[in-house]
Amino acid sequence: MTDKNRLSIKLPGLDLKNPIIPASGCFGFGQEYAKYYSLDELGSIMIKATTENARYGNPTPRVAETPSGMLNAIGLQNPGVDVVLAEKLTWLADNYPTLPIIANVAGFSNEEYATVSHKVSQAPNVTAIELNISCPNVDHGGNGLLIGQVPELAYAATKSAVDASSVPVYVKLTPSVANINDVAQAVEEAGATGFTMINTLVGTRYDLKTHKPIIANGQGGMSGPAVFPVALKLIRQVALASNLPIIGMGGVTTAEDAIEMMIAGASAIGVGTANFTDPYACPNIIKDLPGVMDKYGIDNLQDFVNGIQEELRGN
Amino acid sequence: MTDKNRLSIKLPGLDLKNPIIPASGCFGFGQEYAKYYSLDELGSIMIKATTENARYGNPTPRVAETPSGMLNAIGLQNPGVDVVLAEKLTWLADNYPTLPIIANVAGFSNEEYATVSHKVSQAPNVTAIELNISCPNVDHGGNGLLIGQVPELAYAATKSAVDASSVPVYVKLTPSVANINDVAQAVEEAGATGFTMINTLVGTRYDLKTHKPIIANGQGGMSGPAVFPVALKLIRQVALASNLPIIGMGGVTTAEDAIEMMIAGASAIGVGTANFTDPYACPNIIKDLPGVMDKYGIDNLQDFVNGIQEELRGN
Amino acid sequence: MEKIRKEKLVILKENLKIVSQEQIAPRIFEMKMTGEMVSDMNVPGQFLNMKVPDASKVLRRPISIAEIDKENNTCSIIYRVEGGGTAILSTLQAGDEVDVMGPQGNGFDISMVKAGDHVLVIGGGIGVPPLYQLGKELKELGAEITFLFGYANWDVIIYEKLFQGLGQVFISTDDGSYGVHGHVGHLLDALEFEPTAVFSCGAPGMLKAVNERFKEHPHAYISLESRMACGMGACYACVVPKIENPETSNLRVCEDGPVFKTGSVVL
Amino acid sequence: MEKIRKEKLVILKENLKIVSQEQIAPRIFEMKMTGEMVSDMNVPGQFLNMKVPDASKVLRRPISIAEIDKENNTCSIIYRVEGGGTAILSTLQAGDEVDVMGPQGNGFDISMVKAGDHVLVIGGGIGVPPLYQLGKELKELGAEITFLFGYANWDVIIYEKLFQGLGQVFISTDDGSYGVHGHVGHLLDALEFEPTAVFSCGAPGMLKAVNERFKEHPHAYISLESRMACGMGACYACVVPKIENPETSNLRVCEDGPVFKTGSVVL
Ligand SMILES: Cc1cc2nc3c(=O)[nH]c(=O)nc-3n(C[C@H](O)[C@H](O)[C@H](O)COP(=O)(O)OP(=O)(O)OC[C@H]3O[C@@H](n4cnc5c(N)ncnc54)[C@H](O)[C@@H]3O)c2cc1C
Ligand SMILES: Cc1cc2nc3c(=O)[nH]c(=O)nc-3n(C[C@H](O)[C@H](O)[C@H](O)COP(=O)(O)OP(=O)(O)OC[C@H]3O[C@@H](n4cnc5c(N)ncnc54)[C@H](O)[C@@H]3O)c2cc1C
Ligand SMILES: Cc1cc2nc3c(=O)[nH]c(=O)nc-3n(C[C@H](O)[C@H](O)[C@H](O)COP(=O)(O)O)c2cc1C
Ligand SMILES: Cc1cc2nc3c(=O)[nH]c(=O)nc-3n(C[C@H](O)[C@H](O)[C@H](O)COP(=O)(O)O)c2cc1C
Ligand code: FES
Ligand code: FES
Repeated sequence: MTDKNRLSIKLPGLDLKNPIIPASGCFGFGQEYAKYYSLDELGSIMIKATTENARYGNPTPRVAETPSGMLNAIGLQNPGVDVVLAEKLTWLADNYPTLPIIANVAGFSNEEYATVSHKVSQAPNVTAIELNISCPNVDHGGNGLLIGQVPELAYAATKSAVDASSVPVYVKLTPSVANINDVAQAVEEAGATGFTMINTLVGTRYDLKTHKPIIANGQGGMSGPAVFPVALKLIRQVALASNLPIIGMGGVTTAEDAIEMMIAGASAIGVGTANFTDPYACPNIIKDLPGVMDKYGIDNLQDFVNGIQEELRGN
Repeated sequence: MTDKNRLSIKLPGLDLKNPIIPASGCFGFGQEYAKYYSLDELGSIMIKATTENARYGNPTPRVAETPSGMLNAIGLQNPGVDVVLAEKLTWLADNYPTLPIIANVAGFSNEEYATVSHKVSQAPNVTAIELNISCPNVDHGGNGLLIGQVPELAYAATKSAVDASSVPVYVKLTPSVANINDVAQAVEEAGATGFTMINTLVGTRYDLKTHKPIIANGQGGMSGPAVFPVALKLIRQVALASNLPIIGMGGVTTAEDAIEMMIAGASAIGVGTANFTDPYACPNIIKDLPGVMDKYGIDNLQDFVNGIQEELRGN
Repeated sequence: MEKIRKEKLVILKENLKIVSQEQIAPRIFEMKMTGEMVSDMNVPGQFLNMKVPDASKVLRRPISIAEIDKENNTCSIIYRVEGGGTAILSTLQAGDEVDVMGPQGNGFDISMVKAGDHVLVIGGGIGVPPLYQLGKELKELGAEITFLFGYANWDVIIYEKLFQGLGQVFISTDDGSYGVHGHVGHLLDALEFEPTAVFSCGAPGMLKAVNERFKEHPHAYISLESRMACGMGACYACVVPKIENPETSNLRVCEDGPVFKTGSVVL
Repeated sequence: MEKIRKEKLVILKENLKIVSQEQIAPRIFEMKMTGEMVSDMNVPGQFLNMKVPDASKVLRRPISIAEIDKENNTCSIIYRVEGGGTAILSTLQAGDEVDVMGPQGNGFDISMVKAGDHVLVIGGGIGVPPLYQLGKELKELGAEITFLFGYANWDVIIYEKLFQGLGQVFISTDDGSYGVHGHVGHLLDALEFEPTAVFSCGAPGMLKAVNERFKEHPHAYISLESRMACGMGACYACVVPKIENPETSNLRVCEDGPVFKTGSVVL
């Protein structure tokens, strides 16, 4: 029960003491949560999306509540990759030198994906990149579609990042497609190391008094427990079609949820919205995992994941 | 407050005393709910999907619960169009002669869509068809995609139904697409009278003990309050692109929800999953509407809907 | 509180008031409720469809009626905490209200039972509760009752004394901690009389065995479980294949069941 | 109950116990709570981020601290039922526990206030609650206080007598049912002294007016509202543009505010 190795998970670039990773955008760059608990309790951190230059983000309100979920349209606010390197990642390296960081890279062109991936992958504590080609809250080239919705665009963006990065690149997939494997396959062909999924669904809410959307941006990305079944479905679908590892996310709130997502095909687990409901969500899940594993006869998480992967992928 | 006209809504083929319509598959053919209240309280009923021949449906379990929602994979169980005509629609006509019925038509080929649409539109109480090209629980031609995900297929199915039907055809759209307006446009070009939306999202849940999906079918359609924001987003998107009327559905549980969906762009409202949580969901919403309208300064629902439509469509 | 009276004056949904709630075994609770609905509970083996007071849970929980007390206008259920819904139900207390649909479904048909008949009642685990009300009514009819109950272990045996007051009780436990070591099939194998009627409720494996053994029996009944959505016949979530044309026709557990004649459905 | 102590021994999340809950005006409730967290409440104008005990609501509700009673180790909030979350909070009763993050944010800076200073406190509607604790502390510092409060109508005026015990209170109501007919701007227009400090909390329109009028004042503060997700600085949901470079830089209401100096942010 107290054997730490029971929870450890190994993925390309990621040597995780446990599979629980705060999801990008829900944990800033870690500093605020470090007031609540030691970040060394975590498997890793997916830091806030980083772009080449600083981004102000969208007008407010940026969030709204939905049944068992929420909407957000933060709009990739971040101080830009140079400040992220100089301040945020340095702070993490100084305070948590052994904690592997997954840098979420966003961009508006293949060049930007390449530049940011290259720069951020130089940070000593960044051991993997999460390539965000699926943020629903920013417009890419004004075509109304996300890069992550079009296999050709997804291929190009991934290729740019993979070529520029010195660490493995996991590509973040959007659920807003007819067939996710079209994009997954393109991303795999472009050299991605793995997938992270799912990014948010898209939804909106209206104010009954003003008739205006509650979110200034008009709509936002939907996350939280409500999307959990959709995440499970898509993770399984990709796991059956590709051999690349998947970091799963979307609505995970409890240790049971994390195990269920591993059954679907995930090797590690991102936790987003749950941090807002309870700032201790991640350490609580980590604390509860051994008991849940005991209940379901899971001795060792890596073995469990390997077993499921073998069944799904027949290898 | 007791003025019934406050709630009435007129749509092609549908003269509704109020906008509340039980959604297809969540209300059978009405008989069971008639034990709970008089179906004449309703605006209309969208009866269970009907195919040419009787369908057994999927193996069980067919449902699972999700956070603020549920999954189903009923698999279009129905007794076939001839029995539906002879027994179900006749029972409705005998007991509720003035209640307009919306017949949900499903099929596996354009011929089947045409045959069923033709036959069912002959029933005196069927005043509109809801063409189900978006059921996630049955495979169409084994291509892994639904008809409703492919504009060309959607066009052909709609055209077949429109040509064969003697009543207006509303086409039911699936949320599982990258850009819903590609399909909406095709459906409009094929002669649809309007849209109903949204059909279910797709999700799954796993049993932690057996590692098997809880639903025998492997996955199911997700509905209930969880999907409400997604429905609002897609309804608004289609309302901005097309002038055809929309019957909105997806997670509506309260009179406030119904008004919010009208703000998004719906002219009438389908209520599905809420019937399971509370068999009186529909009459309760109808009863609560006048009070909610008072609260938000809505005098008359038809005027309210017209006003919003004008704003959205600029006509 | 909404309710509607059909011609037969049946209340289909009501906020019942909880009279008591007690833990009677590990994870197993007995909840006693009162309301007008009790007056419509006239058949053993029907169930209640309980709303979980939690906005994130949209489906109701079907639970069998374990006891009907017309005199005090109460009914009881006995349920095991399995997941989140039953866990929340178990936190309710006397005085709280709970939103209930029911009495739902067709119960056990005991119309053919006469005084002196020797009937067999077979139950397993958390399938035992509805058999208590059944036993009470069978005894009132003057039947001699043999109960065969299979449990996981001694801890989870419920109402043993009460059942002993109704007839002869044989118990098996999977771990041998009480009664015969093994499952209820072992008790069934040792059966030495030809029952005039058979009533059964429990795990799928047990029901299969009972269904097989009493396939041809004119008065043998099994009570099934199934995942439900509407719980009242409208959605076809809960179906079980009919023995005739199992590929093309089925019955709804919630409305056509949960009690079926042996040999009528495919298990 | 989780909590962690920073170097400064701050409790950041705790299940507070409800001491009392009372409706003090139509739809307006006062909830008094106790817990270790109270010992960290040292600045007026901070807020608590309250978990709604409902599984379908994933976001917390930020509510200002209205009163801190160190002696009895209690704190109070005063809130209006707006939607589903506050409606549920209003059903909690003495003895219940409520999951609270806080004390959160930067409160009002009163470090420069000296005895004899004449300070101005401006509040509107449900923005008034945090001004009560502020008023108490200003009075303790020996300041002379003028309160200007704008309300919708007489019904929703809260704590009037209590505020009168702290200083001079002027009230306006939108419908003229009490005090001056009109909004708080009318009271502000009639102001006849030069306040040494200004503190304000209320509706956006009012704050805009205060911000404008006291833009250059060295000790004028406004407390903002914003839709929040994390409520502790990590998600950038709640931002407000900085006055310098409003297109490119912003501040977080939850962590950098909710109290800001006038002239520092774009309203
Ligand atoms: C006709 C009938 C009578 C029943 N009588 C009893 C009884 O007397 N005592 C008792 O303890 N249990 C009984 N059950 C089983 C009981 O309904 C489930 O244990 C309960 O629904 C589980 O809910 P949960 O929230 O704890 O579990 P969860 O797993 O959280 O439930 C999730 C969903 O699955 C459904 N579900 C899970 N397990 C079952 C199951 N075994 N059968 C049907 N639906 C299930 C739930 O209803 C819910 O919709 C009966 C079931 C049926 C169909
Ligand atoms: C720093 C701060 C202090 C506050 N202090 C008080 C106070 O002392 N008394 C009081 O009555 N109210 C106060 N409010 C407003 C209060 O937070 C909202 O009225 C409350 O969150 C509404 O929740 P609901 O569930 O009733 O409404 P719902 O509309 O159901 O809430 C849905 C979502 O919107 C958010 N939301 C809705 N209205 C607001 C709002 N005005 N501000 C921020 N978020 C909102 C909710 O937090 C929730 O996430 C304060 C807000 C902030 C930001
Ligand atoms: C407030 C907020 C901000 C987010 N920002 C980002 C982001 O910057 N980059 C990204 O890839 N995903 C972002 N996401 C998506 C999450 O990382 C995650 O994929 C999604 O929320 C689903 O997980 P959850 O249900 O656990 O929240 C954001 C989500 C939320 C709620
Ligand atoms: C059990 C169940 C069965 C359904 N069957 C059908 C169907 O036969 N035809 C159809 O078009 N939609 C069907 N649907 C989808 C609903 O009509 C509706 O579009 C969807 O559930 C969203 O609405 P809701 O969230 O109010 O349930 C079904 C939904 C459920 C839950
Ligand atoms: S649960 Fe709906 S028909 Fe049985
Ligand atoms: S609410 Fe998250 S930063 Fe303020």
